[in-house]
Amino acid sequence: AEAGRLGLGREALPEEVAAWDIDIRPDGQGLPPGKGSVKEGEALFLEKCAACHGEFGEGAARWPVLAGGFGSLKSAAPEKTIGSFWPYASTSFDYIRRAMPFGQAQTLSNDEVYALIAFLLSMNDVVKDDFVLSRDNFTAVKLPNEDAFYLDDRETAEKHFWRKDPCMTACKDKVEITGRARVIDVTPDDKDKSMKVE
Amino acid sequence: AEAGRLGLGREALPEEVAAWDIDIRPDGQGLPPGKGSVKEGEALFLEKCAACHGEFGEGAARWPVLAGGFGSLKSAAPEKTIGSFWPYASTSFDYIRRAMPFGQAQTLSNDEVYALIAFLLSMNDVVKDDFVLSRDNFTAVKLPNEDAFYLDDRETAEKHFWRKDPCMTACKDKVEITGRARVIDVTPDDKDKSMKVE
Amino acid sequence: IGLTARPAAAAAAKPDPAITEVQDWSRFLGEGVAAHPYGKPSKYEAHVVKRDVEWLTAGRESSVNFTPLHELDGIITPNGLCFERHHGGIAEVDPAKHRLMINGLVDRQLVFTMDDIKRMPRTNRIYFLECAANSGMEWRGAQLNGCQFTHGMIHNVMYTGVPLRLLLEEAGLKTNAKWIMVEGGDAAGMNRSIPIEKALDDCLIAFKMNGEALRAEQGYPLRIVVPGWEGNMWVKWLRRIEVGDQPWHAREETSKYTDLLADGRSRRFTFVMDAKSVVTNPSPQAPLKFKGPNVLTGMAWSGRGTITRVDVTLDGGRNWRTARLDGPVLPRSVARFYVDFDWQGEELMIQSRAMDDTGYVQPTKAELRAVRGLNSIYHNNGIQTWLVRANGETENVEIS
Amino acid sequence: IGLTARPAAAAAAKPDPAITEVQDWSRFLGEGVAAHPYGKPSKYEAHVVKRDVEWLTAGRESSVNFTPLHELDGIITPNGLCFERHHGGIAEVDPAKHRLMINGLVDRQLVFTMDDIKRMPRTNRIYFLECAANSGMEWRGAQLNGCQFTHGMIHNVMYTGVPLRLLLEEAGLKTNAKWIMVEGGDAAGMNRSIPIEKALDDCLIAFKMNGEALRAEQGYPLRIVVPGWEGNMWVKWLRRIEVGDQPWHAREETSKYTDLLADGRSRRFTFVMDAKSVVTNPSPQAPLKFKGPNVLTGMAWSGRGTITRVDVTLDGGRNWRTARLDGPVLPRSVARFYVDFDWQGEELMIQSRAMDDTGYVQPTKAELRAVRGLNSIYHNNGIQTWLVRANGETENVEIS
Ligand code: HEC
Ligand code: HEC
Ligand SMILES: [Ca+2]
Ligand SMILES: [Ca+2]
Ligand SMILES: [Ca+2]
Ligand SMILES: [Ca+2]
Ligand SMILES: [Ca+2]
Ligand SMILES: [Ca+2]
Ligand SMILES: [Co+2]
Ligand SMILES: [Co+2]
Repeated sequence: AEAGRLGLGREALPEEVAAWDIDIRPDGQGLPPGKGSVKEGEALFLEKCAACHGEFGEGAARWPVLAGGFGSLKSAAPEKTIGSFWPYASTSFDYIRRAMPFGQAQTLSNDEVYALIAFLLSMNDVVKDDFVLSRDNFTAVKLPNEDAFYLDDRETAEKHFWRKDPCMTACKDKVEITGRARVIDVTPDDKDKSMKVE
Repeated sequence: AEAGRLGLGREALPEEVAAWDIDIRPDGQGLPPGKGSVKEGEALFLEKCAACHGEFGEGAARWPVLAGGFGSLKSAAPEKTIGSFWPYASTSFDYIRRAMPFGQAQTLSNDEVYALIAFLLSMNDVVKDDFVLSRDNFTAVKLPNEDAFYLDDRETAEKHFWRKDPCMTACKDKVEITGRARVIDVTPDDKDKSMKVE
Repeated sequence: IGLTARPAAAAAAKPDPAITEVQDWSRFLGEGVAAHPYGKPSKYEAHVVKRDVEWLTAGRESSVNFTPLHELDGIITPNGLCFERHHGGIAEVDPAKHRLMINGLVDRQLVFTMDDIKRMPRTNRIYFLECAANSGMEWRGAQLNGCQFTHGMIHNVMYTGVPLRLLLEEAGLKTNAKWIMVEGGDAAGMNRSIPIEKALDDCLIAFKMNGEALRAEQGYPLRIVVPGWEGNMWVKWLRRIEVGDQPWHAREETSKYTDLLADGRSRRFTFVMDAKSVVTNPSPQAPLKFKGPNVLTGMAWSGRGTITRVDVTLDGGRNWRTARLDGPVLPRSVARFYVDFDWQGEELMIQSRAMDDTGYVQPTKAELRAVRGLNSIYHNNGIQTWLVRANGETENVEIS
Repeated sequence: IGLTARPAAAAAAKPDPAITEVQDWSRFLGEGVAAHPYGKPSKYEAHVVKRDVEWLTAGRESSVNFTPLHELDGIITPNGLCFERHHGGIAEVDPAKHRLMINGLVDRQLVFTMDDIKRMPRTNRIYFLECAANSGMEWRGAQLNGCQFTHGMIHNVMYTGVPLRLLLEEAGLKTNAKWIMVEGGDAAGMNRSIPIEKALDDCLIAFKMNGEALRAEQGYPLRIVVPGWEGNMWVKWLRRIEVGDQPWHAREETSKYTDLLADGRSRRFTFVMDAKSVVTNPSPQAPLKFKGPNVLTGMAWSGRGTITRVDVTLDGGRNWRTARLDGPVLPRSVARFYVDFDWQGEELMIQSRAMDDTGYVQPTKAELRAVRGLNSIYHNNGIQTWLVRANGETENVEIS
C-alpha cells in the first residue's frame, strides 16, 4: 500500500544489512564464502567448545550433548543431537555463528564455523574425518532425521479434543492415585516458607 | 439475608468495639465523658500544638491555620478555619482525637481533647474565655458557617454540561492565549531532564 | 530542542555503528534468572518516577506525589507508579495483625482477619481512582507545566476484592442503616462517610491490585474501592466500617473535600468524579521532537459511567475530530484515545473533550468557572490546553 | 499444618491486642511521598517472587524462572513477577542505540529507531504469553509440588505496540513473501520463523507492558507479541525482521520446540497454545488452612480464541461443576475463574477443565499421552490434579 505509507524509518545501507543479515536457511541462503576441515574443527572445538560440550560433543556436566544419540528417539531417554535429531545442517551454522561460544557470541570467523560444523558432522558420523565443508558442498549434506518431521497436525490427529457436552456427573466409578510429586521430591523449597506444609 | 451468611468473621467483643469506636458525629454520638476549659486548652495547645499551628492557631510556616479567616470565603484568598468554615464542632473532636498531634496520634486523653477544642473555639470567637466544654454542652455549640453547606447539586446546577452534539467545526473565530504556566514558573524541574525543553 | 525534519525513508549518510558494531549485549551474557526475584524497570527508565511538588504541602507525610502520565500508555497504571496521597505517611501494616471491624447498626458486630476476608467470594474490576484535588492547582489559571502535575493524581488498576455488600450481609444491616463510615488504621485514622446505596452497589474491599497484594502506600493489606467516586473516600489500611443512620461530617468531608463556590456557600458530598480527559502526549514533559507523522494520545474517564467518545482539537477549539478509542473501554475505568496526525511545525493548541454514556460533555474551564468561581479546589474537570510551539516545545496555557 | 475449624462468628476468648493496643502504624508517621519514587511491594510480601529450579539447566543465563501464580489473582500479571526465559542472560539494551531493521523480500529495506516506532499508530491488547515448555516437566508424571513450577511459565499483560502489519507495509512486501524471521539483539541472537498470515493478522511490535516500558528481562526496548502462540516466538530485544519465501528452521524450531512423538517422528511448527487451565488455590504452595467456606480459584487460557467455560471437579473427575468466570474474558488472554465452596476436611481431588470458543475441551493427561507419548516436552496442556488431604496439605498427584 504505497499510498498508505507513513514514511517513517530510513533505507538500510548495504553495509548495515550485511552486518545483521547473519541467518542461514536449509537451501543455503545466507551462507558466507569460506571453508573448514574436520581436523581444523577438532582443534577449534577443543579450544573453544569442549569445556562445555565435551571433547567429542558428548556434553560436559549438564551442558548440551551435540553428538550421538542415534536410535534413542523412541526410548524413554531420547538424546536429541545434530546427528540423531536435527533435520538440517544449516541450523548449526545459523546457531553457532549467532550464539556460540556461549558468552562470546559472534566472535567466530566464517572459516571457523565451517570447520566446527565439519567436526560436529564427523562426530555424528555424517561425514568422514577428512571432510572439508564449504559454501559449495554445504547443501549436499543431509541429516538422517530430516524426514521424521511433519507439520503440526493437531487439528486432525487430536480432533477428538473438540467435543460437545463433556461429562458433568457420575463420569467415573472410582478414582485412584497413580503418581505423586512428593515421592520424587525435586521441588525447590528452601527459600519459600509458605511451601513447607508439613 | 440470614440464610445466605457465610459465617466468616467472629463477634466483636465490647472492649474491642470500645477501643476502635472513636468517631464523633454532629449529634453527639460517640462523645466520651469528660470536660476541659479554654484555659487548660491554651496550656495544652502551647505545649503540643503551637509549634505547628501557631500560638493562636494562626498557623506556623505552611502548617494549617485553625482560627480566624472570618469573612474571607468570597475573597481571592479564602481562609477556611474551624471558625470561618467548618460546619460542626464535632468534626474537631473526631479529627483531633484520631489524628493529632501529628505524629503522636491517639495520645490525648478525652479531657485534653475537650480542653483543646474549648481553646480553639475561643480562638475562633465561638465561646468566651471562661468556657468549659463537656459532653453535656457539646452539641449546643453551633459554628457560624453551618448553614452555608448544601448537598451536591451538580445534576441541576450544571445541567447544561449534559448536551447533545457538541460543536465540531468552525466553533469559534479566533483564539487568544490568556494565561501561561511558564510565567508563574513553579513547576519542579530539577530532577527530570526530560522536562527541560529549552 | 533540536527538531528533526526527516524526509520519508531517507538514506543515512554512513553506516550506523549501532548496527555495524557488535554491541556488548549481543556478545556477552547478561544477568541470569536468579538476579531479580522481583523485577524492576530498566536503568534507562530511571526518569519514569512519581514526583512531588515540595511547595504544595508543609511536610511530606501529609502530601501527594504524581503519576508520570506522559510516560505511560494503555489503561493499566503499573503499581510502582500509582500516585500516592497520605495523611500520616505510609502505614506499614503487618497483615497478621490487621483486623477489619464492622460495628454500629448491624445485627452482629464482627471482626475479620485477612484470612477471613480471603475466604469470601471475590471479584476483579478495573477502576480509576482520581483524587478530587487533581488539577486543583489550576483553578485560577495555568500553573504547572506538565500533565504529571496537572493531572497526575489518577491511576487505573485491576482490583481483586470482596463486594462490600457481602461483608455487610454477614453483619446484617438494621433497617435504619443509611450511611457507613470507613476508617483507616494509619496515623491519620482517615475516615469518610458513604451512603448505604453506594456501599451495597459496587464498592469492593480490595486486597490486590494488578494481580499482586496492594502496595503499602495504596493501603496494604486492605482498602475500600469506591468506583467513580473521589479518591479520598477509598480509605486505605481499612480497619473499620461503622454502620449508621446519618453521615459523620468527618474532617475530610467538611474542612476538606467540600467545594467552596463564588457566593461563599459550599457544596458537600460531591462524591462522583465528572467526565474528564487529558492529552498526555504531546505535553510539557513530552514535547514534539519530529516533524511528520506523530502520535497524540491521552486518557479519558467518567465516574458516572463509561466513556463513549473523545474529541480532540489541534487549533484551540475551532475544529474538532473524534479520537480513536483503543483497548477495553470499561465503566469507571480510564479509556485510552489516539489521534495519529501529521505535524509540519505549525503552532498547535491541543485540547481533548470527553463524553460519557449519561450524555455529559466535559466543560471548558470558563464554563466551569462560570458556575463555581475560582475557590473550589476540588473537582476541576475543565478542558486542558497545551500550546505546541514551532520548535515542538509544549506549554500549559489557557485560551479564550 | 494446624487446621482451624472455626464455628461461624464465634466469640473470641479475650480481647484481641491487635485491636485494643494502639499499633505503631496508627500512632507514628510513616514514610512520606518522596520515599519511593518508584514503588515496591510491602516487606510482608517478600515471599512473593519468581523462583527458578536450579537442577533444570546447566547455568542461569540460559534458564527460566517461574511466576508465583498461587500468590496472584485477577488477570493482570504485575511486571515484577512475569516469568523469565533467556538464552544468553538479560540483555541491557540502550534504547538510544537500539535499531529495528526490516530486510529481505521487501520493496525498501528499512531501519527504525525507537523514536520512529513510537510515531506509528499503536494499540493496546491484553494477551497471555505461555512458554511451550510450561508443564513440560510433568509429561512423565507428577514431578513438582507447586503451580508456580508446574504452570508458572505464563504471564498476562497489557501490551502497547504497533501492529506488525503497519511496519511491513512501510517496507512493502514482495508478492512471494511467505514467512518472516524475527531476531533478537541479545547474546543468543534468538530467532524464529513466523508465517506471513500471522504476521499480518494480530502480531504487535510492543514497547510497553502494563502501561510502562518493557522490562529488560522482557525484551526492553522492543519485543514481538505473537498472540496465542508459543512464548519462544515472542522474540525479545527485537532488532531485525527478515521477510522470506520459506521458513528458516532455526535452532529453536528444530532442535527445540518440535514435539517428539512416541513413534520417533516429530511435529514441527506447533505454534498455537491449546486451551489449558490450572487451579492456583488451593495448590501445594497454598494449602487449605480453614474448614468452612473457601475460595477455589484458577486461570484458563486458549491460544485459539476465547475461554467460554471452565468446569471444576473436587472428586477427581467423578462430578463437575461450572466455575464462575470473572472479570474481562478476552481472546488469547488469561481468564480468571472461581468456585466458592465449603470444606469440612474431606479429601479432595481437584481438577479444572477449560473450553474455548472453537469447541476445544482441555484433555486429561492420559488422553494427551495416548496421542503423543511421553517424550514431547512441549505443549503439555493436560488436566492437572491437586490432592487436598484432611489436614489441608495439597499435593501434585496423578489419578486414574
Ligand atoms: C560456556 C559454555 C559453552 C561453550 C564454551 C560453548 N557452548 Fe554451545 N551451548 C552452551 C549452552 C548453555 C547451550 C544451550 C543454550 C540454550 O539452550 O539457550 C549451547 C548450545 C549449543 C548448540 C545447540 C545444542 C542443541 O541441542 O540445540 C550447539 C550446536 C553448540 N552449543 C555449539 C557450540 C560450539 C560449536 C561451541 C564452540 C565454538 C560452543 N557451543 C561453545 C554452552 C556452551
Ligand atoms: C508536627 C506538626 C503538628 C502538630 C504538633 C499538630 N498538628 Fe494539627 N495538623 C498538622 C498537619 C500537617 C495537619 C494537616 C494534616 C492533613 O491535612 O492531612 C494538621 C491538621 C489539624 C487540624 C485540621 C485543620 C483543617 O483545617 O482541617 C486540626 C483541627 C489540628 N491539626 C489540631 C491540632 C491540635 C489540637 C494539635 C495538638 C494537640 C495539633 N494539631 C498538633 C500538623 C500538626
Ligand atoms: Ca537473511
Ligand atoms: Ca565419527
Ligand atoms: Ca523437598
Ligand atoms: Ca461510632
Ligand atoms: Ca477570642
Ligand atoms: Ca523552573
Ligand atoms: Co467532592
Ligand atoms: Co510448539
